[in-house]
Parts: sequence; C-alpha cells; structure tokens
Amino acid sequence: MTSNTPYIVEGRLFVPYFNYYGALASEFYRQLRDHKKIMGIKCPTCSKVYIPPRSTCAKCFGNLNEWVDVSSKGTVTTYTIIHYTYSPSNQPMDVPYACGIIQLDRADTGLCHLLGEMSPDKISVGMRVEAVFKDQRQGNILDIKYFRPV
Amino acid sequence: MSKAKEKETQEYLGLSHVLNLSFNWSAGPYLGKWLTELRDNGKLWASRCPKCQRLLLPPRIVCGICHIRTPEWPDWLQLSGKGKLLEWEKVVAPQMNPSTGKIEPEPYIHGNILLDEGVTFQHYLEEQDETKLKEGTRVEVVLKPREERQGLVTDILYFRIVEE
Amino acid sequence: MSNRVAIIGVGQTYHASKRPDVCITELCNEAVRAALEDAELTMKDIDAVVTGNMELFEGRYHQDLWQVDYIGSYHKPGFRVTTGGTTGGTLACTAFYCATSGQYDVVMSVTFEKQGEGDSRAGLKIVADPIWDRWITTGAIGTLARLGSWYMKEYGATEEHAALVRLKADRNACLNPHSHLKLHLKSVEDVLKSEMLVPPLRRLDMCPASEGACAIIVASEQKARKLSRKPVWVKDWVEVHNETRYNRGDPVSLENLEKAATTLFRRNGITNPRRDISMAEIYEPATWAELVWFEAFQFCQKGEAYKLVEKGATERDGEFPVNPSGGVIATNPIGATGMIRVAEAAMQIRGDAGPHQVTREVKRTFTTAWGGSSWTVAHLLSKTLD
Amino acid sequence: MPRKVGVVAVAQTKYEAAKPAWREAEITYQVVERLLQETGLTFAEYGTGIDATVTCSSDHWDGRTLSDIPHGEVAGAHLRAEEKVSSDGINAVIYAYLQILSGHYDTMLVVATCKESQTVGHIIENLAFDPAFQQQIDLDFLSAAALQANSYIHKYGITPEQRAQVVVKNRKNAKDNPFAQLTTPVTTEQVLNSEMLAYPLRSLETKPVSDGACGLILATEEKARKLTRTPAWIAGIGQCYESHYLGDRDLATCEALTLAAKNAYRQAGITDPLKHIDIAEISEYFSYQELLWTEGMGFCDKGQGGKLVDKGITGMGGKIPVNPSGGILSGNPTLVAGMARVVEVALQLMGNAVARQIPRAKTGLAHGTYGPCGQHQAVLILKS
Repeated sequence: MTSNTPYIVEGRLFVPYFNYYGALASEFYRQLRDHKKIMGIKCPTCSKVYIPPRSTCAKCFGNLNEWVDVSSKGTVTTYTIIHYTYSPSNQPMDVPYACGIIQLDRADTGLCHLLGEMSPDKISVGMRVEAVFKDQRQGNILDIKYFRPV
Repeated sequence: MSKAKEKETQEYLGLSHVLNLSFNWSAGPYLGKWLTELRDNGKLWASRCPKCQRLLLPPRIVCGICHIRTPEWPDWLQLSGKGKLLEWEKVVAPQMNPSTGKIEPEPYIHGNILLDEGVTFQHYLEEQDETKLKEGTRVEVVLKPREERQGLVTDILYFRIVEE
Repeated sequence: MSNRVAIIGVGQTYHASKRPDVCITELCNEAVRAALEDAELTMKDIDAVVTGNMELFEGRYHQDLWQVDYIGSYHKPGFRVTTGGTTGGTLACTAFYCATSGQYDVVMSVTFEKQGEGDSRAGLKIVADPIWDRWITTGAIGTLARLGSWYMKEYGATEEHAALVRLKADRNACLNPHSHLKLHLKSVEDVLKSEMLVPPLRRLDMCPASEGACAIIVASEQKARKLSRKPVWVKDWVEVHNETRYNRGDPVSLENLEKAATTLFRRNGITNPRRDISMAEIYEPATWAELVWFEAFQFCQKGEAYKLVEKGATERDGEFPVNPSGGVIATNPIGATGMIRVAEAAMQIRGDAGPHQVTREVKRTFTTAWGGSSWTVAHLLSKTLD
Repeated sequence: MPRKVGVVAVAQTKYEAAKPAWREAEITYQVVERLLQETGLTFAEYGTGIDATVTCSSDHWDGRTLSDIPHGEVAGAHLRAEEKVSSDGINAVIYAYLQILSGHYDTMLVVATCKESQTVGHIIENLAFDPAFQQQIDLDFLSAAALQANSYIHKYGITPEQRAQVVVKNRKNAKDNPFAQLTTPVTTEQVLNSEMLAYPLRSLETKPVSDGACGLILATEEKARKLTRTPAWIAGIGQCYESHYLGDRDLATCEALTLAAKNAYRQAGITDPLKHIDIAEISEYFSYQELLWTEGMGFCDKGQGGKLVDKGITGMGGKIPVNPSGGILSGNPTLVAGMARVVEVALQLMGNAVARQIPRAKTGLAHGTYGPCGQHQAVLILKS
C-alpha cells in the first residue's frame, strides 16, 4: 500500500452564524452599551451574585431575574500573556497581550477579560483593576476595551 | 399574547461570526490515484469489491457491505465515460457554497448517469433545455483541456448527449 | 432484553422559526424544565444528563459544555452523542441504555436545534464528501424529490395524494400547541400552488427549519414505579445505519428502514403491525416519505399507503393514526425532531397529548428517526409491561 | 449481579505530526482491520460477531457534518448500529460499556480518529466558549489552561521545575513506546527554555499537533473468555461536568474529577488510590495538568502534586507509575487521547506493554478530559 506523493486537496469551511444572546444577556449588554453599567444577576436561594449573568443557577436550578449593580473595579485572580498567534486570527489585540479573570467588587464570580495599559511584568494576581469602556459600543463583551490598573 | 408582543418590542442582541476554517484534506491512495489519473491521463476508473463484485465509484479502501479491503490501482476497471441518463435535477433555488459563504446559482443541470460498466455517477449535463432530456438518453463525458485540469472531479466539464 | 425502562417525563418548547428571546442553552432549559414539571421531579432526582444536536448547524464546538448550567449537568455525569438527523431518536436510545445499565436510575436526555442561527442548507451540503461530491450535492431535497417521482411511477400515486398528507399534517398541527407551522390549509389546491423546489417536491411537501428543543426523563423499572403515576414502558429500540448512497442506481433505498421495522417486530412478536400497534409517529421530512416509508415499515402493502390516506385511515380519529402531532413537515428542529416523535407517542399512550389526542385507545406506538445517508432509529413504546 | 465486561483487544496507529498520505477513515480502518485480525471477529448478526459500533470523530476537525459517515463505513455501520460520541474518546468507551450493561449488545467495537494537522485547532477550540461572554475574548484551550496553570501555581507554589519534571518523565517513557510521536527525551533546561506560548506555559509543556487513531473491542465475560486469555475487566466508571464559565470556578482545584474518580473508586472497591492502583494513564494536555489531576484523583493532598513527581512516586519505578506510555505530551490527537489512555492501561493489564510493561500490574486507572481547563472529566478503572 505505497503512495509516493500524498495527494492533498486544499479547501475551506466558510460559514456565517448568528448566535442569539437571549433576553437576559441582551439586557446586560444594553446596560453596558447605553449606560456603561456592568450588571450581575443574583440567586436569592444561593445568595450569590453571578457575572457573567445567566437565567438559571447551576447549583439550585432556580430561575434568575434579579439584577444587581456590580462595580467596574475588581481584583485580578489569574492572568496569562498570549505570545502565540494563528491565521486567520480573531485575536482582539496584537501579541503579546494579556487576559485574565477579574473578580469585580460585589460579584461572587469572576469575569474573563483583557488586561491593558500595563507592561506584562507589572501584572500580578491580586492587583486592582478597573474597566475601560470603548467610546463606540455595539453591545458585546468588547464594549469593555480592557481592564487597566487602578 | 402579551409575552409574544413583548418579544417584538425588546431588542435581542447576538454575536455574528464566521467559521473560517482552512483544510488540507488528504485524498488518500484510492481517491488520490483516481484524481491523478483523471488530471494527467484523462482516464476514469472504478474499483471492484473482490467479494460482492460491485463496482465502487469513487474507489475506496473498504466495501461497506462486505467489510473487506478493496484492491488499489492498477487492479481497477477503466471506464469508457459513456452511459445513459437515469434522471436529472434542475436546481432552481441557489444554494450557499459552504466554502465561500456565498449564495451561488447552479451553472448546469445535474445528471445521474448509469455508466455502461454498470455504476452510476453524478455530474453536470451540457444540455440545459429539459425538453431535450429523456430517461435513457445516451451521454458521454467531456473533459476540460489538460492545462485547465487541477486534479478535481470538476476536471470533467460535463456529460453531453451523444447524437445517435 | 433483561432490564426494563420507562419514560416518566416529556417536555418540549413551543417550536417556531425564530426564537431570538433565548440563546441555545436557554432553549434547552425550557424543554428540561417542562420535562421536570411533567414528571413532577426536580433536578436533584436526575442521576445523569445526555444531550446532542447537529454539530455544525449553530457553529458551536463541544456544545454540551456551554449547556452545563442550563440542562442540569453541573457536577453530574453525562456525555454527548450526535448522529445527524437521527440524533433525537438516538438520544432517546442513549437514555434507555443508561437507565437499563444499572449505572444510573433516572436519566435526562435533551436535544435541540436552533436552525435560524446558521444556514441549514449549507449545513446539509457539508454532509457530502469534501473532495468527491460536496460541489454538486443538493442534500436531502434531491433525495426526497426522487422518492416522490419513483412512488408515482411505481404505484400510480399522484401529487394530490401528497397534498392530502400535507392537509392531514396541517389539521393535526393546528391542534398541537407545540407545533411550528399552523397554516390552516383548506384544500388540495392550497398545497399544489406552493413553490416547486425540485419536481415533484413543492415547498409545502417539505419540512420547515425550526428552532426548538425536546427533553425526556427516563427511569429504570424499579425507580419508574416509585416516582411516576403514568410511566410509559419502553419495549424495545433499534438503530440501523447504512453506507453512503454514492451510487443512486435504484432511486430509493429502503433496505435499512425495512430492517429496522422487521427487527423490532420480530423481537417483540408483532406479526400484524397495524393490529398489534395502535399508532405511529414517523419521522417524515416530506409528504412522500410518510407514504413510501409507511409501506417500508410493513404497516400496509406496497402501493396501499396513499389509498389509506384517501380513506382517512391514518387521520387523528382514524383506524391507525399516523403523526397526530402534525409530524416533521409541520415541525423540524432537526436535532430534536427524532425525540419529539418519542415524546408525542408517550403522551398519546398516557392519553394526555391534549387537543391532538387520538380518539382510539393507544396501547403501543411505533416511532422512528431518520437522518445521515438514510439511517433509521425505531422505538416501540407500550402502556403496559407485558 | 450486573454483567462483567472486559476489553479483549486493543489497537492504535503510530501517532505522527501529520499523516498526509491517508484519508481520515483510512486511518480508522488501519485500527479496525488490526482488531478484526487479532480477534477473528466479523460484523456478524445475532450475537455471533461484533454487535454494534461506537465511533469517535468530530465534524469540526474532519470539516464534515456527520463525520461518522466515512468512519462508520469502515467500522461495520452498514445495516447495523453505529453511534458517534464527538468528545473525548474515553466517553465512547464508557458509552459502549453502558450499552453492553443494558443487555442490548454483547460485543462492541469502539474507535476514535482525528487528524489535527489538516486544520487550525485554535479556531475550533474557540467555538467551545459561549458566544455571549467568552468567545470574543478569543480564548482557546491553551489560553484557558494558562489561566488555570497560573491560578494553580499562585495558590500552591508549584515550581516550573516540577512542571518540567512531568514533561521529562513522560518524554523519557515515550522512548519505549513504538506508537508514541515524540520519542526523544528532553531535559528540564530544554523545557524551561522552550518558547513561551501563553504565560506560564512554554511550548514543550503543551501537547504537539498530532494525527492518529486507536480502538478496542469490549465483550461480556462469557464472550471475552473465548476471545482472549487476558481480558482487562472494567471495574468502575465515573464522569462529571464542571461549570462552563471560567470565572465561576476555583481553577486551582478540579472538583469534577474528584467526583468522577470517587464514583469509579466506589465501584472498583478502591479506598486508597496509592495502594490499590498499580498504573495510571492520565490525560495531561499540559504539564501542570498531570500534577493537578493527580491531586484531583486523591493520589496526594491538594497542592502536593509537585512533591509527588519530585519524590518519583509517579515515575517508572515509583509506587504508582503515571503515563508509562509517554502520555499526551508525547503526542496524541484530541478525541483519540482519552481512548488511548484506556488502550494503554489495557495493554499493561494484558501484559502486552513490552518495553514499557509495569510488572505485576493488576489494577489500572485511565483518565480522559475535554473542554476548557478540564471541564468534563472521566475516569475508568480496569482490573486484570
């Protein structure tokens, strides 16, 4: 079963999608886009404020609809610095860039987001950061440009 | 009905994105050889399952019915490229091409051809006027010129009606 | 079949062409909550959660991971199974396997499709071999059109008979609160004037693209007796795949549909299907499929199906109701469609299907799912265990 | 008494950086053909041969909806039952096991295939993150793992040298595994000087792009004893999902794995893993994961994974050798990786592990995981 030169056919999948956020996340992004407000959702049974918001609590399976204001300041709980890239890249910034998980004040869970305006060696777990909002906001997670040191 | 009406007024957001994924698909020793023969020598082949003797087009490593390995080239049967039209399909509604994301009309009518050697094959038909097509019409393969052939099934331009 | 299993809860969303008010996981959550309510259970009673859909239709990878918070699989066992169009029917079998394995007693199985979020026709085109025939494939529409022309030529059926099947489906769908298309069609002419896709297949002969989810809760025999006042017993199930239909010599391949039905009937002592079974929910992506496959499943002689439709034998109030839910040509969220058949059949056996409940008593039902290169999954449900 | 089910035959291809000469299903068939030859089984009816098949492949990686059409064709799907699990291959083994336990089938073929080299993994993995909050940050399994590694390091003081030890150990083991992709040993210095990809993870701390397939045959006790003198019996299984949003989780722990392992240990009668388990094949897609997963499985207390490898407990001569096969860091494709762990444990218990054989191995643990930071965990215990 020899095959001298392998026969390769180059091809592609190029398929568009539109994934709805749903009513709850749409409300989160309207507040972010129109009022630069970051909202969490509270589970009264587990007395936890979740961000990102979700309409069901995984632990008690209750329906969640109680919005809570969450601060735009928080603490970095972990981070990484991305050095690799790939093509075609969807990376939101040029490498190397940093992203991390930020525990916002008054929230019980962390939000994954980008870290900016600091050199990589300055980032540390536990540092205080605050959200930087884009001027032109479209209702998605990148309406927050990144989190920078307070 | 208020829930439905409320659905209209509220603004529903979402993420619009494109899955843009490149592939280097391997054709393998069976399909790869078939495409090489078509491109370089303008020849069409089919392999035969040693157990149930049915012709396999495209040639493939295993006969799905007998679950046994099938022979590689050159133990294949060369096809004449002649056959008769079983049925055809005029695709009216343009379809999205999943490798470009564009909605593209079909350039030709699709024909399902029973090749003289006893295996069917699907390809374009030159004849665009359906009134001229009838079941059993004799057809034959038309290849693109050698320099235009790229080692794809579309190296075959289409099948044309054989004037009796 | 040593261990026994029952369906103790079913749930569906209100299937529609677009559900912009929910994301994919919230759509599944609706069906899961409906199933829990139907079974009068909470998530704490569920031991494992299995799920599945058509992978590339919404563009998600490892879809079950995003669903965790919404379908109750947080800190619970479970896994994902996907088999194309038969996924809904297969995930019912997955739940039956889990609940009879002795490893889990109560299993939640949820399937969905949100076809508005992708391009279903492109999704079906990608089923074809990327090098051999993806450039020319017309997907399911071409296959189903050939089914119609073959049936007409072979047995003398006419396009009016296909229209009658559509009218029956629409009558039933208009009674079924969960169905997607409620068109209130009046006459055969209404159907015959719809847009021709690939002759003889018209738009109204075909199934729609829907957004919807379906969930069933399945329990082992001992747990079902304890937890449920209205268990629906699962007598048997079978799955029959087949190789790709590259070479469409004969226009129609019914081999594996026939094998699925005959295997199921042989194993369960069914010698006269229309007598031993009360009704059927068949996965019919087109009007022609209901006619041809009804015969392939040995419910009547070859060429008799369209005569039965003419006589009204398969109406909701007929002798042998077929698709009283309105079927796939009224509702088709592909990933969930196979499971909707099982859920509807279970409600009919319990007698609480609602406005589209059949008039005759339902002791046993036959349900199928279809997909892939004409794969078939079939189930046999029963009111009692004998 | 539930039915006793055993692994009767295993097969795998050589794992390679690329297999351009073969189509996906042709790689699957190399495994299927080997299994049929070894057992003499055929795809026969009525319990006289292989009753059904579970395949494992992915629409995204193969670039084809219903990727199991070609794989099923070479694995006996025509006019028979075939289902696809398109996540980590260990779950296909567990699903087939459940089908046999249900009494529906007696003998099953399970096979997993993936050609990572033919497309771009980052783009596919990014689609595993929810579109509303995490996809646009462009996370993939490498960047998510880096977040987990950093959290784990910060909480328990795991040193880079301890992480590097895992790579050195596994790459040394791979030398004796003819199927392994990377068989040249590496030193700690090489690991710590390799290119930084996503802080703190360097290139040698991550798995290579890999192509390949593996498979096995499961059978009931009655049939297994006719097919092999040394079946490897399935003694326990456990699966568990963690929550999806990374910010919900304490990334320095893996509760889902602990829950999965607890279930498998209960069924297999294991109360002290270090004492009762002779060999473990763990899915370490990244260096730190072997340390974190050993803590999750109770091989040591939380935060002690580093010391476990320092003291050589998980080395070849140690109390519980981990990844004598060389593990995923020596090259396994995604999806195939988890099933390859089961295959390697079965080989050890069957006494067929040749140069990498652990003497007197009676009880083995196979572990599989998929998703960001090990969001789905699965454990399978085998006994000879």
